[in-house]
Amino acid sequence: MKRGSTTKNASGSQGRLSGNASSSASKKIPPAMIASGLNGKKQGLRAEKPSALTRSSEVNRMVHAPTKAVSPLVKNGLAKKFRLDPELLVKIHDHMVKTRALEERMIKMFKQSDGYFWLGGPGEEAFAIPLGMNGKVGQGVQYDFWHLHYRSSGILMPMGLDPMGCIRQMKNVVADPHSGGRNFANHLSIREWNVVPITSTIETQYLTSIGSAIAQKQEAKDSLTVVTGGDAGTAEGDFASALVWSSRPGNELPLFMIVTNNSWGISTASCTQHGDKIIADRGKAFGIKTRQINGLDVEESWFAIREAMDYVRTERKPFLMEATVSRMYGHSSATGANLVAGEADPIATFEEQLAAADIMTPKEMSDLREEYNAQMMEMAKRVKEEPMPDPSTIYDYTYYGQKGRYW
Amino acid sequence: MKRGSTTKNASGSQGRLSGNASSSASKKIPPAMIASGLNGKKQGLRAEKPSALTRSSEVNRMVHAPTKAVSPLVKNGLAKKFRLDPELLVKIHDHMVKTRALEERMIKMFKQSDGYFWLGGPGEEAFAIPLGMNGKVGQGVQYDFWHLHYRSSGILMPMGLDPMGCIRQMKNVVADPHSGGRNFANHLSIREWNVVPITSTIETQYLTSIGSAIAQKQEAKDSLTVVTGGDAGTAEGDFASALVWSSRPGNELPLFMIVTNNSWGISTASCTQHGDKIIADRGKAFGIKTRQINGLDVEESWFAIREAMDYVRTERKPFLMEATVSRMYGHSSATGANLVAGEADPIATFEEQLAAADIMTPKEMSDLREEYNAQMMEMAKRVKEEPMPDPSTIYDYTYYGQKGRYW
Amino acid sequence: MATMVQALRMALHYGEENLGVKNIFGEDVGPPLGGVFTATQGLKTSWNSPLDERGIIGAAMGLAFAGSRCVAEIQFADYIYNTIDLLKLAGNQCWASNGMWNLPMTVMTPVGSGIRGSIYHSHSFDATMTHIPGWKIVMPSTPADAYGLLLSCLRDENPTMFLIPKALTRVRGEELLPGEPEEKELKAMIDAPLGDRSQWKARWPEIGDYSIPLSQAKICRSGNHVTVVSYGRTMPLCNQAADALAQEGISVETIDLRTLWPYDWSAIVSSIKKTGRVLYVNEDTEVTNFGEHLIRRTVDELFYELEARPRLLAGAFTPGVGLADPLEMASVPQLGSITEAIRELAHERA
Amino acid sequence: MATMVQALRMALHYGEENLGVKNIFGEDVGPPLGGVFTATQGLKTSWNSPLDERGIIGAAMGLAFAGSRCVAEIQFADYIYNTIDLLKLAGNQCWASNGMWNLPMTVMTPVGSGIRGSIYHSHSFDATMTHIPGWKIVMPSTPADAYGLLLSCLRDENPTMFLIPKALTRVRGEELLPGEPEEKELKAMIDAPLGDRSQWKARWPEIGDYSIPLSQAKICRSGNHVTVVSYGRTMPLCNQAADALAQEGISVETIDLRTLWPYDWSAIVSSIKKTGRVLYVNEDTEVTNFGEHLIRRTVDELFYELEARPRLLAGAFTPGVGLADPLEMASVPQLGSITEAIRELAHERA
Ligand SMILES: Cc1ncc(C[n+]2csc(CCOP(=O)(O)OP(=O)(O)O)c2C)c(N)n1
Ligand SMILES: Cc1ncc(C[n+]2csc(CCOP(=O)(O)OP(=O)(O)O)c2C)c(N)n1
Ligand SMILES: [Mg+2]
Ligand SMILES: [Mg+2]
Repeated sequence: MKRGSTTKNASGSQGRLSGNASSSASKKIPPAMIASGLNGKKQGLRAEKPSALTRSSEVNRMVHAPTKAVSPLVKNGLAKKFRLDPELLVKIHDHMVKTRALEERMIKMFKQSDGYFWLGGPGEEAFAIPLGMNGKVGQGVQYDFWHLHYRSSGILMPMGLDPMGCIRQMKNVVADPHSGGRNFANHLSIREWNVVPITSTIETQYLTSIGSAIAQKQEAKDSLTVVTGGDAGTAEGDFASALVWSSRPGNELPLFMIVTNNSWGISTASCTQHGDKIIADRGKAFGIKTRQINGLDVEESWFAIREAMDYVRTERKPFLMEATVSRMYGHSSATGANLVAGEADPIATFEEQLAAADIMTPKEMSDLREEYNAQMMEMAKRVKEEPMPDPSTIYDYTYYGQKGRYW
Repeated sequence: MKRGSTTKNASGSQGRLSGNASSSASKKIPPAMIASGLNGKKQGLRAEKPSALTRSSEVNRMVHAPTKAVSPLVKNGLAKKFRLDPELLVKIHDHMVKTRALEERMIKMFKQSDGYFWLGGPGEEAFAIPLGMNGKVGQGVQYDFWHLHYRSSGILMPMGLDPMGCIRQMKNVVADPHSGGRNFANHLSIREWNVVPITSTIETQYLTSIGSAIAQKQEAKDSLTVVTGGDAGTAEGDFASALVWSSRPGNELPLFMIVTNNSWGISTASCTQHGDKIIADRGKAFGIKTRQINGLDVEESWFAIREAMDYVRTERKPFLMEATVSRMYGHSSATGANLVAGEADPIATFEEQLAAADIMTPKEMSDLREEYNAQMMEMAKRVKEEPMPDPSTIYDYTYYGQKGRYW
Repeated sequence: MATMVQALRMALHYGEENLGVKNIFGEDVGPPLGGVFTATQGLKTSWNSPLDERGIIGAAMGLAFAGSRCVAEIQFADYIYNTIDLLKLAGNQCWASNGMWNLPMTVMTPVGSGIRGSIYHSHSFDATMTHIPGWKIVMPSTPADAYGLLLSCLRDENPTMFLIPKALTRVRGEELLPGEPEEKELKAMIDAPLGDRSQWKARWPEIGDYSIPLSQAKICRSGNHVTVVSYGRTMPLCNQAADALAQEGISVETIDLRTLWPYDWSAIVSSIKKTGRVLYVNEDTEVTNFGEHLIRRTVDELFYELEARPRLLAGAFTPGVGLADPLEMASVPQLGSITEAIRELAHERA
Repeated sequence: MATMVQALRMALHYGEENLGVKNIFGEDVGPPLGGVFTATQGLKTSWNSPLDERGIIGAAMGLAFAGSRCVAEIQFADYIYNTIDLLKLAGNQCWASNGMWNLPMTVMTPVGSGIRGSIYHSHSFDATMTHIPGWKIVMPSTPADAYGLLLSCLRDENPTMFLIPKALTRVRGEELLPGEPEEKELKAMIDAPLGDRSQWKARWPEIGDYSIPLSQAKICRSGNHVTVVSYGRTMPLCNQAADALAQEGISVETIDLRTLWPYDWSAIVSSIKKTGRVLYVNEDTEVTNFGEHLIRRTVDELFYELEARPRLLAGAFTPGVGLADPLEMASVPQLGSITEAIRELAHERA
């Protein structure tokens, strides 16, 4: 990879970010903290847990670095003119590839009968990774809370998600750190980072997100609550509840509501069910700031997310964002989990751009992919030897700290 | 009362009605049918059941009559220039007064311990009566369906609601035609007119309304479903569900959604809970036609309702209307059921206008009021002698047609 | 021999053609998928709804109010729990209007374990549902019963809840329905092809009006020593257990309740009067469980005829069924635990 | 002697001051009304929520996730039935995360008949709730118990469901709470005045940390012939019946379960071992009723110690409680029917 050899343009139509960021700085609100390290080293099998309080200045430096001269290597004006620092782009790419490698390994595991069910987020990486990287990560009300959809491995990857933990959940072994072999793949739960248990029940997370946002409104200065869900799910009344509760006059909540729109709910096309052609518009009647973005584009996502998060952090008011994403392997293993023709691949697009901008070479990128694929395969192999949960444990943790049958 | 002595102005800013109506006529869709007779006679104790298929031409004649010269009796320009025919205005007034007399009698019954609980619609008459008068009343999918809020006696009065039935329900006697003494006052149910049982469960009517509108979309040319509810209730997700389901692309429903906004949910002021300052705006993201009106004004209500209903009947698409109303006796008997200072009285306003326009004299109006009051008192007296339901009947009608204990 | 989903499909088709069914809807119920268990493939009135269970039940009620008979599906019973208030309303509208209204509507939803569905795709619904008055509730354990019971639901004037034991959806029946073509032929006629289905149309065999009255249990195995009452997924297991125990000289009478409410009490009474011993088996969690109602009634009416205490074998009272195989096995009744429970009951001294 | 709502108010105040309660919310819970039963008048952290029960329960869960202890009220239990999925989630989050998360939150809601609430203000919730794992469920029958149990709920690390028997909200207790001022004084201190309340502030008496451990039943009357187990509205009726029957020479032991889940089984066992006869009384509808669970367990563990069949007296299985007096009286247990049931049980030949 070639560092520092690319272009940077902070003055485009999306240039509101720096304005917002500096205004937030002037209000002495700490900027969003980056969730993952940036040292560019390939991470080992065991992801390090990042410290929530580090690296914010590092990110700021990269995002707000003075504009550099356009690289001579950008070809024919066709190549994207990146605004983000190459180092950051490379890091984002790294997380994207790692996330994809994890998901594709889990799909393979399903096909090899090492797990009963898969669903996840391939096609959402260009949006998910920037989202996760801009989180304020830690435990308790001073940090961001995450009420997430079941396609969110990409959001947590930059925070330091351990792929082995996901693979353990996929294989429902006892060492699964998210549910002890009780729950489906990608039903993640990480209390240290305020990631509340992901449930299958569509849209209920929009309800629970209200509560952590209330606590943050009352007790924290700059943490926020993120809630994500799919497009079809917005038909549930629970989505409307989040709009109502987050916009109560005088009691607006620091709630960042996100809809990842992949145009489908299982087999049902959105356009057959949704008169709300722009889902984000539903926030308008409530005076909620809204925006629809292309979540398949890394930089558009990055800047939109930064801007929205800055707004929510500083204004303590809600924001509703709709991001177009794709569903590359269809809904889940229940519908085959095969690559779906016509679904956009945000990593492929990003890699073309990175190559065209001479930030990474195709070879570097394929090496990286292969390395992650190998790591994931290795993990999947290891997990086969791990024990299942013991039947005697079925009652454990019905209550906090309780073990064994209690009645 | 003086007939024909008033003004009529069909060319004001709300003059879209005649355009719409004639366009509907040109599409050979029968116009809305009026629900109640217009012969101007005081009705006896037992309201006549009107025929659903009569009088439409009569109404049309009155509404679309050519503009007359302004009456010299209209004072100082302060008086309202009515656009509706005096005969119709008198009829509306009659229903309003009768409805009010019924509700006030039921309040008195509560205070005299002739009934455990009261809630109802004083303050909504200027909107409710025009709504009921424009219904297409009858049984089955070719007629309008009514999924109503618990303040709806005024909507049903022009259809021929029997006040004695309401008073019986208030006293929970066995002859209560709506629930056999099982349900609260104003929890009306009239299958002959497609009035589905009114339930206390806030907002669930917005869900059930979806179904009858689907049936009408599939099987009827010009009938529609009316659903009404309060402002606070729109915070329930069920309200959003009606928006979603009624606007499915290609499957839009003939659903007339109404929110009667009295600014309160029991003790809670709307402005403290609702970021959606105009509730009707919530329809916009769905491409639903919306309108906010002053439901305290008879003519504004009349024309807005006609226009909306014509649209729904002919276009077979939804309409969302928000009508400002008042809550003259507070929420219910649970909060005292006393006249609340500052709550607008739409009948008082209307009567001032009618007097100013020389359509009725104050004496005529107070005579009418007294006559209805006397009728209602007489009914309340009669009902005291009526028997309560028998305890042996508690299982009856758990299933259709079933009587007695069945298991 | 049709599978249960095939039988359901044929019954729904019969309903469309003969019983006035005008709408069959729910999440992914219409083309192209025809239901996540394929129960609604190829039907002419099936359509996809918004992802909104409350809307689905509400719409069904509204259709029923309008006299338009419908079948609404909730994709998994796990997702019906946000509609309990509506189910209570659907069950009370006739009563609340003192007999004025009736709601002819059918809700169907897959229930229970058996597909490694883990926490959110394994819930039972019989306990919660039997506590809601005003419905008729059925749960078949064979394709033929599924067909016949569904027809009766589609004829009923009241709301009917059709619980589909998801573990049995692909199990073939032993009985042929009248007019049912052989397996391959049936598949070719009514199973949607893989791949592009846009041109596909089902060809429906002529299955007659084979209906099974509601509130009629079925004796699956006759016996004298022990009565076992079950329904749904655990029913075939009870039958297998009975067959195995016959080898040990234990004569087990198994009863498929089929209609959970109002249920066939007289069938249970006759059997218990004969055996003096009864085991109720279901897989819902065991606290405030419908089997406990049946035990209570048994105690109420047959206490002095019992030779041993009446028993319940049901799901463990845990917040869910865990995904890992050992967890699911330990959480809900299996062949082993059923056999053991019957054996123990048979051997208990009177 | 405080009424139950006054006791609740004082317990909530204690919770705000000493147990970290930061939000008490629900429909009409904040000023000016302070709850439709006035249970939340004058509290410093109480506020009015949107009219949205799903939002209320969701918000409570989110607050609990954030470690912020709260009390959420559902105005009537009749309106909690659109949140059952959420209650199931609240009850499973610790288990689903294999012990990682806990949700310290309390939901309170008035239940049952007794105020002529008719179809939509008379529902019980104990049957449905006891079928949901992961919660602790309480239901007091006296002001002092209400105070003490609520404190324990507010200390618990798990979701707790506090059922308020609405018929008893204005009934005065027989015991004084430690530090409780006399009736008039208390009223002047903590009951909001009629009319304008905008300037009013409660003055709180110093009630101590009088808490009642969860899962501990209370023997209300000691006796040898019959055990009666109840809770909530029917509990005082059972005690009255016991007192009346004492005149007839029938010695009744009455047990107030107080915590419905996990309940005090050993208290029940000891009593039944003494009496050999038990009647369970509650007012929820009788099919798939929590009392049927208690009967099942009684049969499971004490079958051979029973001298008569164990009984349940519960609400009639109707879709609602009718408004008219004769209907309500016939639908749920009353003093007469309770007395009769105990008498019959006492007289049944062993
Ligand atoms: C409450 C609920 N209803 C139904 C389902 C079954 N279900 C699982 S995923 C899904 C579609 C979700 O579509 P969308 O919200 O667009 O999210 P996506 O899967 O496309 O990311 C459905 C219907 C569920 N899990 N929860
Ligand atoms: C689902 C539900 N929740 C709560 C209640 C209790 N309740 C009855 S009326 C009411 C306020 C309704 O306010 P609004 O919708 O504005 O109607 P209004 O009474 O003002 O006409 C409440 C909270 C209820 N009946 N149903
Ligand atoms: Mg989607
Ligand atoms: Mg209101």
